[in-house]
This record gives sequence, C-alpha cells and structure tokens, in this order.
Amino acid sequence: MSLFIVNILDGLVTGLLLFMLCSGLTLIFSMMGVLNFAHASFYMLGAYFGYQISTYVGFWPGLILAPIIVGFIGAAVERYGLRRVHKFGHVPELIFTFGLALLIEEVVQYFWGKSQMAFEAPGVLKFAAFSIAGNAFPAYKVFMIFIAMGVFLVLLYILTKTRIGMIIQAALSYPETVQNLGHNVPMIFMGVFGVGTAMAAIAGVIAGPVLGTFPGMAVLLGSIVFVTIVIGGLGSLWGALVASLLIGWLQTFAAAYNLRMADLLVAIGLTEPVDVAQSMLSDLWTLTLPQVGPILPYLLMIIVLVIRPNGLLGKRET
Amino acid sequence: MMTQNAPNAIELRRLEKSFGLAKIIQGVDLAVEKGERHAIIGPNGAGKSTLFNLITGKYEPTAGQVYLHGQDVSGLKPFQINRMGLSRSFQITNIFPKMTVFENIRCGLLWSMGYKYSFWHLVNRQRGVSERAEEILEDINMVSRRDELAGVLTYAEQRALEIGITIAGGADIIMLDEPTAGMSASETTYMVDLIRKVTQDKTLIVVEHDMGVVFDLADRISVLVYGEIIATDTPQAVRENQTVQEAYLGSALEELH
Amino acid sequence: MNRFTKSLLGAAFAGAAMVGSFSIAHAEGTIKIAFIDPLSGPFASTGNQGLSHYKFAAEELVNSKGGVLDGQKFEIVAFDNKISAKESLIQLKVAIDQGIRFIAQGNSSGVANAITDAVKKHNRRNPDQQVIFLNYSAVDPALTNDKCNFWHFRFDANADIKMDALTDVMAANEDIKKVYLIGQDYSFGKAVAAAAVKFLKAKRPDVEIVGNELHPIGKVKDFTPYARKIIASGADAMITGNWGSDMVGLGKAVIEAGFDNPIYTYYAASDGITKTFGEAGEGKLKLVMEGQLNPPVSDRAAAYTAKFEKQYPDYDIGQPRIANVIEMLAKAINKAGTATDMAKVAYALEGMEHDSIWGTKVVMRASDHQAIQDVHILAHTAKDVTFDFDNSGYGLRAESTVKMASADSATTCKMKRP
Amino acid sequence: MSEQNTSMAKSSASAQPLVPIKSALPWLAAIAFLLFLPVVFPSGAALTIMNQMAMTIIFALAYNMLLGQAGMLSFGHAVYMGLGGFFCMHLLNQVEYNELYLPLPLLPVFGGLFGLFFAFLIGSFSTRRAGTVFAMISLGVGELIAACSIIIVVFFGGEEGVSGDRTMGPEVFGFDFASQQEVYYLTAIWLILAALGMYLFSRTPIGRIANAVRDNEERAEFLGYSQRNVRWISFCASGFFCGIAGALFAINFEILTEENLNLATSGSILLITFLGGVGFFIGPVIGAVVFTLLQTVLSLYTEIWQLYLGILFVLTVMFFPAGLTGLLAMHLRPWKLGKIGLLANPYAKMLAPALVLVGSGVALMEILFHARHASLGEEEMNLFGITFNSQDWLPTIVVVAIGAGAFYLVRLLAPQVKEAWDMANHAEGQ
Repeated sequence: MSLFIVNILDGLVTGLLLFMLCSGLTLIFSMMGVLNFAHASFYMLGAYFGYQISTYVGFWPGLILAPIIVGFIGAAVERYGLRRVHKFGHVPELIFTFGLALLIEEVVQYFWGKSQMAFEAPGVLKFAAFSIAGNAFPAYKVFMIFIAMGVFLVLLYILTKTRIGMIIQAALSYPETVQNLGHNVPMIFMGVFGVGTAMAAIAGVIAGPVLGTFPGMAVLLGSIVFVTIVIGGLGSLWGALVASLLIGWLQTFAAAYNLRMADLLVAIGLTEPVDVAQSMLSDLWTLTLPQVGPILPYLLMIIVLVIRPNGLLGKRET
Repeated sequence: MMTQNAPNAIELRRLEKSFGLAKIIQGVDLAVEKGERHAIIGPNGAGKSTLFNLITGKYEPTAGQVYLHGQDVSGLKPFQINRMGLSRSFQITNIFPKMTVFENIRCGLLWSMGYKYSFWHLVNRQRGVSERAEEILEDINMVSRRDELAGVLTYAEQRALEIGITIAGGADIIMLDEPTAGMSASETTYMVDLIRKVTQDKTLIVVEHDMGVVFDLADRISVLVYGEIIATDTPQAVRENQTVQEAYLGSALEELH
Repeated sequence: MNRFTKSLLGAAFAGAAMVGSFSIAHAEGTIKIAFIDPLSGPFASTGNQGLSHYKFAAEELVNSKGGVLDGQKFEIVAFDNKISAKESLIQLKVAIDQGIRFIAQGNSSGVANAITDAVKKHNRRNPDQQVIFLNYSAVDPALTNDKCNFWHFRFDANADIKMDALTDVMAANEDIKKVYLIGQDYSFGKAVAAAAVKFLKAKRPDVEIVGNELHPIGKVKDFTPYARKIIASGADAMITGNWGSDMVGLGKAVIEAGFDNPIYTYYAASDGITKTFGEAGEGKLKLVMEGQLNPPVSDRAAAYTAKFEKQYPDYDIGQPRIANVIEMLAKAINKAGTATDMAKVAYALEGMEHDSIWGTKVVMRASDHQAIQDVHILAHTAKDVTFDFDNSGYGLRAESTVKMASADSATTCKMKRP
Repeated sequence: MSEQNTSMAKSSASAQPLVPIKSALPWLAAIAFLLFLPVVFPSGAALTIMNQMAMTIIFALAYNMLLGQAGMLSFGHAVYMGLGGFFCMHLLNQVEYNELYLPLPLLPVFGGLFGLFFAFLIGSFSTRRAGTVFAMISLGVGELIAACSIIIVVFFGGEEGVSGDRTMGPEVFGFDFASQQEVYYLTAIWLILAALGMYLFSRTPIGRIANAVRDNEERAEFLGYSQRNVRWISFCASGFFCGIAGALFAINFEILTEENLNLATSGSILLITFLGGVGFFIGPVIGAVVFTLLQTVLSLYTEIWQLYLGILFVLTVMFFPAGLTGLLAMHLRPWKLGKIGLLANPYAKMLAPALVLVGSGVALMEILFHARHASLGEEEMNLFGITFNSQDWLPTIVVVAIGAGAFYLVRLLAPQVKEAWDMANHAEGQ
C-alpha cells in the first residue's frame, strides 16, 4: 500500500511534467492547426540553456532565464519559419517542424557534444522531503509538482480571467472573426508559440537534473507528448491534462509491478509449456508488464483512435 | 403526389437535422419527380445548403428519411449515394485545382464507367473514357482549355468545369448549389443555357438566389424558411402565394427589379 | 516530361558516378587497421575515445619502436558506422576495398554480430582477400560460443567472465544476502542476468535474488518506479549491465530514492558518466573491468596513461585493452612473418600469451578466441585516484582482482579452421 | 505534378502504339545506364553503395506513393520495408536449413506480398483519416512495431536481428549470388521492375483518383469514390513496394535489425523523399541518390554532416517545398520558351559569391566545432587544403569577413538574377 502511494506520487510528477509540454503544444495546435513536432526539442533546449546558465550563476536564474531565451527562439521560429511554410499547407508545416526537431538535436550536439551533461538539482533541494517505507521522496520532486501546478494555474488564470486570455480563447474557435475584430492574429500566434515553447523550456529546466540532460532527451519524450495530446483529443486542454496524468500513472505503474504474461495466460486456462525457451511463443510467455511499459501509450493511442477518432475529450475535426 | 406509380427521384420524409441545440432543418417533406427541374429558394440561413448536404450524404439526418428512386438512403456515405445516380456541385468551387481540365472531367467519369479502384488499366489507354471526356468538354465549351490546370481558370470557367465534373458520371439526378453565384449577368445567362443543355432528360435540383434564374429554369419551386418548406408549387403559383410573399419573396423580387 | 526525365536521370546517375572516386591513396609500407565504430550520433564520444586510444597505442607501442616486420608502421583508418549494422557492413566493404585486412570494432554486440557474420561469409567467398576481426569491446558471450568463428578475436572479457569475477567478489562479502538484478531488455542484458543467476546459485546458494527484471532499452524516461521496487525489495546489492543514459538514469534514480548499498555495474564510467555521478556515486558504484588505471600497476603504465591524458585531455583510457589489441597484433604479424596472409596471422594470434602493459598476462584462448586475463572490481571514488575520468576528480580504483578470470570456463564453440 | 499531368494528358490525345517510343526511351536509357555502371565502378564498396541507392530509390518511390500521390504523411513507414525484409530473411533461412525451394531472384515477390499483407492490416484502421490523425497513427504503429522487434525475439531476433546466407538457394542460370556483381544486377533488375510498376500505378484509375483524393477528398467522395478505400489501396500498394525494397535489403546485407524498423529510418525516408521533391515521379529517385551520396561522401570529410543535412532539409522545406526536382522543374518554362540562355550570365556571375558564401558558412561552423571539441595538441585543423590553428581568432575573423563580402555581393547581384528570371519566364505576346 505504501508503495502504491509512492507510485501515485511518482506518476503525478511524470504526468504533470508531461502536461507542461502538452499544454503548450495544445495551445499551439488549437491556434494554428499545426502539430509542432519540435516541441520536445524546445524542452531539450530549455534543459541545456538551464544547465549552461547554472554553470555561471546557479540553478535559480537559469529557471527564469532559460525559458525566456527559449520563448524568444520559439517566437522567432514562428515568425520566420512556420509563418512562411504555413501557406504551403498542413503537411509541409508538419514536415517543417519535423525537420526543425532534427536540426535542433544536431545544433545541441554541435555546441554541447554528445555526452550527458552534469546538470545538478540545486543544493537547497537535495534532501529527502519525506520517505514512505524506506522510499525517499526527494524535495526536488515536491518542487517539480509545485512548479507544474503553478504553471498550470497561471495559464488557467490568464486564459479565463484576462483580456488577452479571452482573445486567445476566441481565436481558438473563431480565428477569422477575431482577425476581423481588428486583433493582430499573427502577433497572437507568435506570442502563443513563444509562450508554448517557453513552457516546454520550464519543463526542460526542472526535468533536466532528474531525467538527464543529453541529446536524446527530446526524442525520448517527444513522441510520447504527441501521443498524449492525440489521446486527450487534439486541441483540448482538459483532454491534455487527463491524458498526461493517465499516461504518467500508466507508465509508472507498468514499470512498478512485475505482472507476468504467463500468469495471465495460466489464469485464462492455458498451460505453460514445459520448455518455454524452445517454444515458438516463448516471447509471449516470458513477457512482463515493465517490458511493455513504454509501448503502452502507443497501444492506448491506437485503441483510442480506433474507438474515438477525435480522442478522449476532443471535438475538433482534423 | 405520393400516389404516383413510378417512385419519385427524391423524396424527403420528416427530415430533421440539429447541430447541438440548434435545429436547422425542422421536418421537411418534399418529393421531386423524375425529370423535373426543381428549385429550392429561401432567405440566407434558411438551411438550403444543409438540406443539400443531408440529401447528398454529407450530413447524417437527426431524424426522418431520404429516398432516392424509392430507396431509403438516409445515413449512407456520399460515395454510396453518388453510385446510386445522384451527383452534386458545390456552392464554393470544388474542383481539383492541381489537375488539368481534362483530368478533372475524367475523374468524374472513372467510377461510373466501371473502372472503380482498378490498378490494371492505364487511364490513358481507355479510349472510351477519353472520348467521353472530350464530349463533355465540348458540352461545356472548354475544349480550348483542355490542358490548362483547373486552378488557373477564371471563376466562371471553374464554375462551368464544376458542372462538367458533376454531370460527367452520368447521374440522372443532378443537384447544383448556387451555380451562378458571383457571376456577371452575361455569365449567368450563359450558365443557365449550359445547365439547361447538360441536364436534358435529367432530374435537376438547384439552390439559387438569383430569382431570374430560378423562374427561368425551374418547373417547380420549394420555398425553405427557417428549416421548413412553406410552399412547393409552380413558379407562377409560388409568385402569387401570399405566405411566400410575406416570408421572403416580396423582398427578393423587389431586389430583382 | 521525357526530355526532362532523361536529363534528370542523366544527372542523377552522373552523381552516382562520384561514388567510385573516393578511394583513398595508399601509403606504401603501412599496415592499415580499419576502426569501424560510431564517430557521429549519440555514441560518437565513445567511438572517438576508442579511436584516440587506437591512434595513440599504434604510435606509442608499435610505430615509435620501429614498426613490425621490416619496419612497416601501423595506420588506423577510421570509418563511421553510426552504430548501425547496415552502415557497418557498408564501411566493412569500403575498408576491404581499400585493401585493409584488419577490422577493429567494439561498440554494440549487435554490430559485432553483424560484422563477424559478414567477415565469415566474406572470407569464404573471397579467399584471396580474407580479413581478421579484432573485437575489442563487444561482450555478448555468443560471439565466442555458438557464433564463434576462426576470424574473430575478442580482447575484452566477455559478459560471463566478468560476471564470474564479480560474483567471486560478491560471494566473499557476507553482508550481501539479497541481490536485485536489472538490465536492458536485449541479448546482453539477458546474458548478464542469466550469468548472475547461474554463478550466484553456484557460489552463494544462500543469497536470495529478490528481483530479476529487464526494462526496455533506451526507452525509459524515468527510472523512479524501478528504483522504488528495488528499495522495496530490501536488496542489499544490485547488479546491472546498463550502459549510456540507461546507466545514468537508473543509477541516479536508485541513489536518489535512498539506496545505500553497492551497485555492481559493467559500464558506469567515462563518457560523462563519471562526472554526472560525481559525489553521489562515491562508495556505491562498483565496476567490473579488465585493466586497472588506479593505482597504476607500473611506471610504464603510469607513463603511458599520463602521456595519453596529456595528448587527449578530453578523453580517458576507458578501454585499456586497446593497448593489448595493438601489441598482440604486432606480435602476431611478426610471428607469422606476414601481414597479408590472414590465416597465418590468425594462427599466430590463436593461443598467444602476452604480458600486458596493465600488469596482467593475456592468453588468447585457442578453443574460442576469447582473451583470458585478470579482471578487476573497481570503485567509483575520488580518493587516491591518479588518473581521473571526465576531468571530474573522480575515477576508478581497483578494489579487488580476480587472476586470469574464468581461465577454464567451458565454451560451446566448435572452431572450424581453414 | 502539373508538368507530369500535362504531358500525360497530351500523350493520351495522340495515337497510341503498344508502347510509345517517347515514353519508353527514358526507361531504356536507365536500363542501359544501370547495365554499364558496374563496368565503370567495379569495386565491392561502390557496388554496395549502388545497391544501397537502388533500395533507397524503391523505398522512396514507394513512400512517395503515399506522400506525393495520395497526400498521406507517414512517420512510420520503415515498418513495411523492415517487415518485408525480416520475412525474407526467414525465408532465406528456410532455404538454408529446411531445403525450401526458392530461387533467390523471386524473393522480392514474397517480401512485397508480406509488406502488402501488413499494410492491409494496419491500413484497415489507420487510413480512415488523412492528415494529422493518419500521421500520428503511423507514428504510433511505427514505434510500436520497432519496440516489438526487441520483445518478439522469435521473429525479429532481438537486438542482433536476423541474419542468413543468400547463396544457399538453388543456382539460377549458374549464378549463386555470392559476388557483389551478381547481386547488383539482381537489384538493378528489381529496381527497374519496381520503378516501372510504381510509374504505371500512378497512371491507373486508382492512381489518378489517389491524386484527386489528395487534392480534394470531399469532391472525390461525391464522384463515387470512398476516400478511405482510395487511401487504403494506395497504402497497400506502397506497402507492397516497400516490401520489395526490404527483400532486396535482406539479399544485400544478409541481416535485418531493429534499425530497419525504427523512427530514424522512417524519418530519413521522409527527408529523402521531400528533398528530392514529392510532386514528381523522378523526385524521390533524385532524393535517394543525393542523400546516399551525401551520407557516404560527406561523412568521410566532416563529423557534423548531419547538421548540414538538417540545415539543408529545413531550408528546402522553407524555400523550395517542391524539392530539388522542383528547383530544376522551375527552369522548364524558360527552357521551353527557348530563353534559358538568358539565365546563364546572371547565374554564372552569382555562382562564385554564392559558393564563397556557403563555403564561409561551412568554414565558420567547422572552425567553431573544431575549436570547441578538438583535443589539446590538435589545434591544427585543415580546411579546404589550408592548415591553421583553430584556437586563434584570426581564421574566424577572416572567414567572417569573406562571408560578409560574399553576402554583400549576393545581395548586390540578386536583383539582376530576379530580372533575368522574370524575362526568361515571360512568353512573347503575353
């Protein structure tokens, strides 16, 4: 039971981290109809900038500065890249962001090399906040939960309570009307893209010390992020939240419990072959839950899309 | 009308369509006879396009049925309805802009001429298809534009091409959604002649704003107001119908004069 | 269209014509060794580090001493295989075309499997241009067992041998009662787990294996749930064969979750890993490896290491065995009296005994072409470290040594000799 | 697309002999060229790279059946080539160990059928939607199968993959396919067959309707075509040809691994196809040839070749969405108007500054990279035949200065080129 609680908390950290990426991606998708394939690359940039700044002035300024820098880079990408490609249609846009993801990974390797960076959590947070049955829960993870929640609440406040939030929400549903009302929609696009990428960068800075800062970090998280927002329903912020937490817990619990396929097969009445290793179905019999953990999101996505092509909470036709 | 022997080309029974809470089509009954030229008119937002989309399978009815030659087709997909002999054009020009005029027409022909999903025929070598496409090009007077990309044609030409694609498959029910919208007077006249020519011996259903066109072309007219048909009759009778006058036609006719 | 297509086809294939033009001019009187390993992509730093050591060793141990035979020098020719089996085979063909007869590769057992298979086929199909495969790092036991062949020589201790040595040391530690095994879900990870189970059962039947699991390779973002399981199992030692970011991720998560017992590993050093662990790994991380840098075994070894560090300050001697590869190859060529008849060189290498610069005897066992040598258990520490890794102040210091590990281990290899 | 369609429409008007000489000529030229290639480049490595190119061409053409012809963006297309290849590897092993009678040249047929089978299976749910949803499902399926390749060891062989020996089958006309040369000719024959097959497919009713669905799926539905079925059939056809490429891979490399299925491979085929140009049949061919050469040659000279490739790709998407072929095709109109000569002079003037600009950009990147990552005692670097110390500021300053000068010249000359371009594209009397 205590292990269950620990896993709930760990899954919450993963899920909220995922949501920080998904919320930005969802905002961008809702506005521009383009799925930003390079979103996780901005997360990676956040981690690297955070690391670089932390080597000069420490972790905390990095947490502030890195997202700002990345946000500006994101806005520039929108202004000079995406806007240009936009007129060619959605498929070239998607290809552009795909190319951008490749490019950012190369650029990161160009400047920082291929090895893992020694990005450390700040010293003040290097203690165990509490521990449950011998399992330490680092203070840093508590801090991650608060940051993620904080970002979400600020976002929610801006979207629902401020004027600019109203305009953005209106632009989500009726971009032409908003344009006609005299708002500078391209400017809003650029701003949303910048803010979305900056949020990814915050996620990068706080995840870098825990999940590692290395050139493969974007790819590792990237496809999961798309899967999450597709499951949640493209363009639905609440869907993204639900799906992020779902996937966070799914992955945590899949890794945490050693359920064996063999037990399941026996339970449904099959008998385990005497010499499993020689059997044609040996892979099936020896399969465990942690082994398939990372592919569960993909499986879930396919199932969701087959049953509900618009995702769990999605409504927008694509 | 319900007592005729031959089934009607199109028959709608208590057809309804809602989007969320808004009921756009509120129980429409309509019968269009075979060979008839039928126009649907009505003020903006009356649901004419929605009705079109319901008949052609783009939308699924919330309630009620659509009959095509006496067969219930409600809820079928557009391609299934098309295969039963109904073809339509669109209010916004809807062609294949990256293909040539000739190819646009040919796309309209392939299914009906039995090629379906064939990957064992080469399209260029199917003389029947090419000849038929040339004939249609001639019908819509676009032989000279044969090899132009459809995307570079003038607006009026694109509208004509759209009609060419629509009739190419040889469907016996043709539905045209505002075929003369946005055209000049001379272009409109030309288009009406063209429509009359290519829909000879076919059932025609047309949605139109231009009353001149409507009264010129239609055998019968239905007036759709707020998702309900308030009258279906000959042009003359509709013109004199008091309800129609009040609801819609008065102002529309004034515009015409 | 036609004229257009034709001219394009022409242009395209004219481009293809360039392919043949990049053969590199031969320098007379050198013996070339093709180094086929990742020089770009995520594993480039490991590849470049190996390449640096090869170049250094060739210069330091052979060329500066007058070369082999009648003064022929060693030349290392680098080929980037992008850690892909397909690219490796292409680069292998390119190397053979350039007249190179010695192939060195080490990163990834998957690639090694592909190369050994390709070399076997190539040597059968082209008896006039046979090649020898010098495997300096790939440790999948199968390479010297079921999949062994005459042209393949392994200079590293394989996964089984390392586990044999590791469990010898663990068996002597009475504090260890519960062991947790975790590894990457592929042939190597499975081999490590199987060997651990086998040896622990034989040497310490009282030790309980409280966990034995595989996780997907390179796909786990967060190892925390695994760390929780390990803590919850009450293990007082864990063994993992993980490498790269899987090693760092697992190690950090486990330490962070409060694990305070030894973590026995194969590849938790250098390439940024030592630096990343830093203080956290002190007293916990243990490595099983051939070759010891700290404390230096001899003045010669110390001088060699110091010179390398001076020349390549960003790299470490992460794979000491490379020195053995170069020295033993030079010896074999001298003994065979030829650098062109590969069968003779291979026979000379087979069964060779060599006194390594790292203070051990190395025997290239004839029955399976597996090098038998001393294997060490090294601790990740900052204390008494002469040569650190990643310029981090932390390095590996020998804690215990198993002499000529697994010298009499069985092999399933049925060597077919020409 | 337009260029192709126009010419096609024209040829349909003319009288039709069994095979029009005009359309057969490029194919005959290609066959002759492929026959003579190994005479010029007989080395094993060159043959291997040419085989590699041939496979990539088939794969890219098959990919373009989706992306270019049917407008479907797949992020997981390596799967179909890979599965076809794995299946063929198992067939080869059956030939070797269980004496299955299967002449090697026929293997690609089976690879194709297996690819087709899987495309049929996966297409049954993935092709319901086009656009982003299709792209995401393809990504999911791709990741899923790539991950399964590690888990399902019986079929995929785990991390080592599955290997075999192509020479164990019955000899065909005295060939046992041990030599690279024989494999080359086998590959070349299949390249021609597959390319011809795909070319002809684009000329069938379903091929044309795939274009129609790509451009306007709604209109196609109202012409009697189910957009989903059209996509599904295109997907199956693409899977078939991918399977052929996979079989050729099995024959050439005699090993298949997880790498044949993973996202990187899927991504690079997208890159290849797009670089070459999705709107043209020949586009993927050019993309495959250029990419293979870049990958092979560039990686010999520089460690950061992938960075260059990334930059090239992003610039292509941004400025030449029609790809390399599109760039060439742009000159078709001046060529037809007989005004291509007008461009020669401005192009020639532009050539030198443009090359210097690109060169100095490359030099800057190389110097910075070297300065950052080179080892101590290796400050010397060699660039374009000049050796210097990368730690010095001087080379960087020189390169930046040269680059700035070249940039100024390019800006200066740009209006001239633009003017010449407009002139060259201007038909008389218009």
